[in-house]
Amino acid sequence: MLRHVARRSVAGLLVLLATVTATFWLFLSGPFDRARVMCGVNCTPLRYHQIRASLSADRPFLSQLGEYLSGLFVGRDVPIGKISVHCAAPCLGVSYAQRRSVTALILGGLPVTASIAIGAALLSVTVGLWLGAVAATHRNRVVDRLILTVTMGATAVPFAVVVVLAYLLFVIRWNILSGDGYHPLFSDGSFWSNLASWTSSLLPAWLLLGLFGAAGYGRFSRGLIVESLGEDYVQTAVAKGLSERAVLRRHAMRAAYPPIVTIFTLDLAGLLSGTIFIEQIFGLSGIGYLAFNSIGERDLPVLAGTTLFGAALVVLGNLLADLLLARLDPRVKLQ
Amino acid sequence: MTARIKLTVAVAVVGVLTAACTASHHTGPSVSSGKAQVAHAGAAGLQLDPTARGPAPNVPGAKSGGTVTVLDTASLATGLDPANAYTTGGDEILNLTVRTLTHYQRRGDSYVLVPDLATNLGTVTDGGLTWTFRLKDGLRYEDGTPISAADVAYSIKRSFAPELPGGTTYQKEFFVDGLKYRGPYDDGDAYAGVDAPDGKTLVIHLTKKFPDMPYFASFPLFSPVPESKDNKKDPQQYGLHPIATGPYRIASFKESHELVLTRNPQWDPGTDPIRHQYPDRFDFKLGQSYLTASQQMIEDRGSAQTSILSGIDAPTYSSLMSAPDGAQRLVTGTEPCNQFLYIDTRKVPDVRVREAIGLATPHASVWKVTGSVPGVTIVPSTTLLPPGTPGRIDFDPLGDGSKGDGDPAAARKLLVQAGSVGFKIRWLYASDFPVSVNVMQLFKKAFERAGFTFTATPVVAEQLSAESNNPNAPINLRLGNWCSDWPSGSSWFPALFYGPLIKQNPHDAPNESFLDAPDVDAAINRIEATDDLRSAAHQWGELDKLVMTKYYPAVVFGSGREPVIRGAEVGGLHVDSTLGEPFYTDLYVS
Amino acid sequence: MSRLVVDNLSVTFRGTGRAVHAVCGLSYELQAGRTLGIVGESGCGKSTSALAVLGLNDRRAEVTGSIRLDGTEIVGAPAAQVRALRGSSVAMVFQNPQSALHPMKTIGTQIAEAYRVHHPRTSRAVALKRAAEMLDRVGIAAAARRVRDYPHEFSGGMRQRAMIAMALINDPSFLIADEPTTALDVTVQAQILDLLDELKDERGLGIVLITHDVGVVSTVADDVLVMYAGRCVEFGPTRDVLDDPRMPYTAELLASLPSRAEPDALLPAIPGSPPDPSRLPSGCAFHPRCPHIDLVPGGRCHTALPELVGSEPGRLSRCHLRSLPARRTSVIITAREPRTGAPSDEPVLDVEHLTKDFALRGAGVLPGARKRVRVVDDVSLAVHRGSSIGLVGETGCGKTTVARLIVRLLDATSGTIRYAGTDLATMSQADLRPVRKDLQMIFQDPVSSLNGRHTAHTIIGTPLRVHAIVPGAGVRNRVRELMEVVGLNPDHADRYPHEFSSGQRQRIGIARALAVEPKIIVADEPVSSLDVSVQAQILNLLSRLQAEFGIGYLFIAHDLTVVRQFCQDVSVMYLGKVVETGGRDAVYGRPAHPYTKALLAAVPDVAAPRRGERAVLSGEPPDPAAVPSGCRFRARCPIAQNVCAQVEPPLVEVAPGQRVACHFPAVGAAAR
Amino acid sequence: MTDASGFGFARFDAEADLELDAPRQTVWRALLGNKVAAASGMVVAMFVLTAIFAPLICAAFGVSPNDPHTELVGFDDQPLVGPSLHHPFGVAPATGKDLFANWVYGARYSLLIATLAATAAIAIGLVLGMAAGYLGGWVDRIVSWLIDLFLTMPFLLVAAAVAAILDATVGRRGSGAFQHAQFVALVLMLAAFGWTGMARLVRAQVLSLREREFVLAARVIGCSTSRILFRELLPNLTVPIVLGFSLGIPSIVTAEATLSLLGIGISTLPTWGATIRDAEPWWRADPGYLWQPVLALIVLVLALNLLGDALRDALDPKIRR
Repeated sequence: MLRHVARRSVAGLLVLLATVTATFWLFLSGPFDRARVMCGVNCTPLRYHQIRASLSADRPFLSQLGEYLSGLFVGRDVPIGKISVHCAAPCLGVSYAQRRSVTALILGGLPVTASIAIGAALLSVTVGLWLGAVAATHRNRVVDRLILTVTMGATAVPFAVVVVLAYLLFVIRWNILSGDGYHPLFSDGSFWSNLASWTSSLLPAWLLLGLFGAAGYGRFSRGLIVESLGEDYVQTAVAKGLSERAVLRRHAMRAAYPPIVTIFTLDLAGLLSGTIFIEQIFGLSGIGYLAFNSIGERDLPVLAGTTLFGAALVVLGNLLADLLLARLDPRVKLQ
Repeated sequence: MTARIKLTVAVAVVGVLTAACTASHHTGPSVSSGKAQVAHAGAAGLQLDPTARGPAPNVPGAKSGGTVTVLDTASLATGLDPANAYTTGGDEILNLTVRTLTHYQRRGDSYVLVPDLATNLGTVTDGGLTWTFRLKDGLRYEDGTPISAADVAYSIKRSFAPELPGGTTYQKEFFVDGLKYRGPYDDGDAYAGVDAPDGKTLVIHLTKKFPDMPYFASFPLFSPVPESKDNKKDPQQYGLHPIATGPYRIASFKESHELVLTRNPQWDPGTDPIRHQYPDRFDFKLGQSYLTASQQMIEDRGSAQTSILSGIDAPTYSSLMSAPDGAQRLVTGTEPCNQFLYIDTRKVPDVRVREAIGLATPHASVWKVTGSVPGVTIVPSTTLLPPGTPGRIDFDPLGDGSKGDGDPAAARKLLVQAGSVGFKIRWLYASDFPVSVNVMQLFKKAFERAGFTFTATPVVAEQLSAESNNPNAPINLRLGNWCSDWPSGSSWFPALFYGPLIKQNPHDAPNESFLDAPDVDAAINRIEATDDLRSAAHQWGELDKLVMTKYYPAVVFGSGREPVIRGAEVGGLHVDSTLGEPFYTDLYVS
Repeated sequence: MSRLVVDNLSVTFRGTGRAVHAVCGLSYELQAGRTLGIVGESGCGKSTSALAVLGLNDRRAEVTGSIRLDGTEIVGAPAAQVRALRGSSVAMVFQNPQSALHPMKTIGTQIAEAYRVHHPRTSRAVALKRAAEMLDRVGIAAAARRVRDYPHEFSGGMRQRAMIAMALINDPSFLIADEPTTALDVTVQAQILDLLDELKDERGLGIVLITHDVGVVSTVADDVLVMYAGRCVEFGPTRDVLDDPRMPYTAELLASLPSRAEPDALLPAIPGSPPDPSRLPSGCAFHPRCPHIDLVPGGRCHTALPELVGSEPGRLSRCHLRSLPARRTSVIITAREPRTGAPSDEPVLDVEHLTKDFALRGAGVLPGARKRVRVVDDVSLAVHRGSSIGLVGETGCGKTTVARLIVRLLDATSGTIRYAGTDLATMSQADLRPVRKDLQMIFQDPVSSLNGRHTAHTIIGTPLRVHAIVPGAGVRNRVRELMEVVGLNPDHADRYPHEFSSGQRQRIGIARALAVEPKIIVADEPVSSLDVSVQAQILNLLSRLQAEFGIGYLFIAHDLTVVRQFCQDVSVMYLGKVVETGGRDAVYGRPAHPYTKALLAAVPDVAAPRRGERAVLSGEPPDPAAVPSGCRFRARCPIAQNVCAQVEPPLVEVAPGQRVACHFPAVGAAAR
Repeated sequence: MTDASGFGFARFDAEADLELDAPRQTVWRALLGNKVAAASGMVVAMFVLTAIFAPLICAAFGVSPNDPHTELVGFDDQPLVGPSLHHPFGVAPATGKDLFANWVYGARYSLLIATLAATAAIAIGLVLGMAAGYLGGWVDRIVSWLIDLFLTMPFLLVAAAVAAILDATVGRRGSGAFQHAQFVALVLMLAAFGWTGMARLVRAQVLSLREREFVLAARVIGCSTSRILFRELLPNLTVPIVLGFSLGIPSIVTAEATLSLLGIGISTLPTWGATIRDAEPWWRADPGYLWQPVLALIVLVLALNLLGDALRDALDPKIRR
């Protein structure tokens, strides 16, 4: 088991290293005028020259990459114009637009994004499994067809459009959901009132991201449950005298968990992308919000940092999923 | 010389207008729509009152308390450091928290420069090369410590530091050793340009005459910065929490996200002729999506009722006007900005051809495709100085008001007279930017109809501004926007139409018309040296008329207006015509 | 005394297509303490009828008739009532213990769950304790500990024991065992059958044993019910039915068993294949394959379904003929056609000291840390022209690996494969290509061995093209010829594999191997996935081809009776090693190795004695990754001594042509 | 799985167990027997025809997609004319461009980009998946590692970076090359993030096929590796390929729309995503402007998905049974 974890960790780190290199090359090095890119559309010569001065673009790629990598582990001083900003480990660079450590910016947004992502993921998986189970047990009947159509329809619209429309309709037109931005869970005031505000500030994100995710998981778990309902061990369970409910819950659905965990990790990157739109439109100042604004501001250090952070989360998620898989499916340990 | 950066809503317009020095914004021109309340331009007289004293006159109907929320599409990512400040949005916010030597007091629709921290607008000696300001008594920081003139001097010194690069450059041009001194972090405290002989007196030494000094003294860098609060290792830190001297102090500041201001108990209204302290709190929501913010404002529910939002686009305008009280909730005011279609006088030497270009320009169509709403975000204009500038003379050189889709027949007639039918107009546009493509198509149609030949060179949006700024670009028309730093012709002509600029900037085109007229240059030199600002204002007005009638170096596309949407419960909303931003200090919650 | 009465049971599937009558009017009665064997080939409805007893059929199945358990009607009873019976009064054991247990739950949990369903007030701990007791009863050592194991930690036989434990934990009156031993090795099968038999006696169980293997029925069933095309065609006491079948199908089926045939004789195969349940023949469903159809006047076999009638007490059969004629002369065993040439002494293919190691995957982070497993250890064998050598052994003994090493699908770790003066083992794949013509292979699975995207023509023609055996234009004709040779209609050349029956598919595979006119064919379990009646046809075809073309076969099988019938020489493998090799008569007649003896004893033969009268080998084949020291068979060996743990016995000749790897070979002893 | 992001390429993985031998006639019968599938097929066919004949259709109506008519809008930018025979969908606010022409060309670009990107993704996935599955060893390890790498990179942010880089590099060299570069980059980006699912699926299929006896038989016969890969294995991969297209195209259509919506696609083509972006502010003042492309997207993607689903059902023996 330990060896399994160790091997997967090593593999994850290798992927991450490649991601760092690719990201660094794509965002922070490469054959183009970075200062021009960072300067963006509203570039003024002054701004351009400041940025140019702050970049050490003339050095060889490997030495720049080495510096970036060492910054990740021990921190470094990042020159901005004449001064240099100290950026503590793990240093992901310094935002040009905000002149602050990208790590700090990301950590600042983490509570928001984590709240959104965890809530949405839980909602997706539970609602998805439930939908899948209902559809699978009513296969080819009206309920099943209805669930299939709705879930497919849900995935037919670009999520970015859905978020905007949801905001316009639910927040603006009908005033059902809150669009006032994130309310921290731990702040002044009573815990319960904070909890209520926190929940109501995140509810739109959870519902949108969660229910749209649930559509995918629903269709996926329907297939899995239909499949496992045809397995011999389900017949065994029925032959034991178990009720249909118990067979479904304890046997058929149980078998669907490992593939769902696998798909969940594959989908983690998608979930994080989804938060970008939600956070932007609903004014939730998480990492997605940071990333979105960095696109507009061409703040490449922040874009690179959020990319790496997302990649690290995906790798970490994969590792956790491996552990979870080993728990869920005892056969995994053997491999 | 540059002008203050004004960040705006209508992103679509970026890339259409190429501003040589400023990034600017709103577009679109004229013809009053009649639906919105269109405020009138401020009176064109000189607006200085050295004798004004606090407290500021009450805003009628104003109440105390509540929170005003400002939905802001900008992010304030560079912080609020007074030495760095050079954006209209940031400066207007700073006006709530920091006081400067001088500042503008609202009197109806006009804004009058009055002493703020100083007892007067400065006294000039030494043949115009020494300015002395005396601080009022009883001034305190938010923590109760008294304000000293040395702190103002320190603040000015900081503005020279390359570590804080965002701010103005006038101090470098006019102050003694301005080009040599590199700020207190590198060169220490010893700087000959400023002097604080005692706690109350600030002396500024110039290398050349600067009659506009009282205006300049309203910039944030003329606010006090206590040296003890400055982090010399990381000077940028100060911008996260500049110490308050105004009616509000920073309660929390998350760049790109939120800025919360609460009352500053140490602020003494008796010394302040400009500011009020009505709301308990200002909540600036930064980096907002314009779409969601504008929809909240249209709907006017919950916190939107106590919010304001600057800027308006055409769909928002339509929706707002169909809301029951929408028209009442839209306040517009003058912006110190003009949009120009600069004609390269080197390549279009015949003034009749230039005038034909003016006559053929399809103003109205371009306003439409760029999403401007005439009368709300732009007003037709025919002068180089925008409405509200002291000394401005309203005249119309071509007699068409610059508001329709041009007069192809009249233009053709002029071309025929000049013997230049088929004159080739060369234009630059961003082929990857739909609005720019649309504008190009409209221009092509309009100019060809008037008898011109029209060729357009595509570039990518990313390159448009740099290409257009290249003096040797193969084009003869450039679209641009200019906003003044203070309401005076000195913020316009020396920066835009001064002949020597061409030689000084071989790689840059600050004088985008490349107007090199000795009589204009002489007039600029003469007026800049005029100590009497009242007389100078008058002369700038005359110069405007001369340049436009004699040289016609630019088509005036329109003057900017700043529309602000307010929630139903927000009162006291006016647009600060010196910055084109909402004048926050008069706001209250009703 | 409990009774299970099935009366006129029919199960029909109505989907979008035509209705499928899987079971028609099946009736039987079973008393506790007796075993009823239900025998039939694939698609005959035997499993469907078993599922119906517990109401386990698919939702689309329409069940009519009556199933009464001690007078309680099950068909049409409320779901809750049926559920209460499941597992408590009637329990079930399924065919594949691999898939019938939930892979992610411990054995104990699954058994305990079965108990708690019917004893809801029992605590988990108590139920687990009971599960352990039950596991202990079915012969799982250290049961208390092993309840915490997952199914994948159990061997196949142990899993089936666990399934039996689960079935019996509520002490049911009846047990329905649906092919309980089909997925198991022959030695383990014998153990499980014995266990079932024991439990029946001990608990007074009534067992319905469903199987396709007549041998299995013969060893444990008191009565036997033969099904064909959804109906009972014959019923009676086991011995009587097997010795004196009354229905032609039963008779032909028994006759086609290799165990009853003389070695080297052609088998009296039943023509055709079992009918597709969705398109059953009219009249008697067996009539298209029946040899006696001419004896019934008026073509009644085509039109009228015969009644199931009793010819004597306790015997029922379904045939228009009152009695069967004596076996036709044509089916009487005939000697194989004379060989074109006698097996020469010089082998065509001589394999010596073949050894193969596999690296265990993922054993360590570093490649060097991989553990290696020797799956084939020093195997030598020879294939002679026109002769067959059989390679037998239990699952995982390495016989398939040997086959793949010889045709170079795998590369040997060491050893030689001498063919036509060269060593194939060390030849490069490029050099090997021309040699491949002479060395072909036939595979086990008629579905997977043909590419479903190619027509029969393409499949058979590919080797012709690859080796440019006939000019491009001639391929079509040659394929037609080959199809005729293997008994396929050449007009079907443009059909896709799924349009053929499994027997026909296997013929396509044979034609493909034949296309290059090979000298040697390696046949890896070529008949083990076929129905008994079809199996005989394929074996006959292989014999005929051998006689006609003088091909030498390496014939790999787990079924010892097939090997005896088909091969002149036999090698028995155990855990990668050959433990006994020799002529058929020697190995079958005088097995010298205790393992060979045990294997032979374990074969459930129609003629074999019943339980208790034969020695059953204990234990299961050990893991190749953990080979015991000394003699690798010693752990299961009934005659093992100390020396066996220390010294590995070499393969030595104990009789002319018979070589054995045992310290104590039973020289000269007769079988059984 | 969530198409929340619009980039649900992972969906392939769910379908690893497909019947490779599904006879074509059976598939067709199952498809034609399915009314939903037949209707979706017709809808898709209509969009495809629209896409192919966009110039003809526009010419027939006398409209063109990129032609501003400011005289058709008022000073508040609202269109002065509604839908009419001359402008079937009306005109856009602000520019007065014909919306029908925009819509028709939107279909053209959406389908063109999606088809190209899906083809590229499937080609890459097929080659790498086959190589990984059949050759195994280090090839397999490298491909699996590449897949992991692409799964960790957030598509949206990488797309944004690529767009910025294109602006700053190709953009400097002139706009003609730039537009081509944008197009190629978009297709490649979509393909680069779309191939992983295909590769995983193909790899899994080839891994199981490799052990199938017919492949062993081909080796025993002496077929060369390339013959085995292309003659034996490839015909058995038609199911994943067909599914790759039927599931890949809709997700790419969605992804492309999302990118245009964010302004990081092809900047000047009138794609649906770009129209949605332009129309969002007008959702209240001129709702038709927004709903035309949104509905088109929903209908097209839904029809493609339903068709793909029906196809999978037809190919999946477990469901067909």
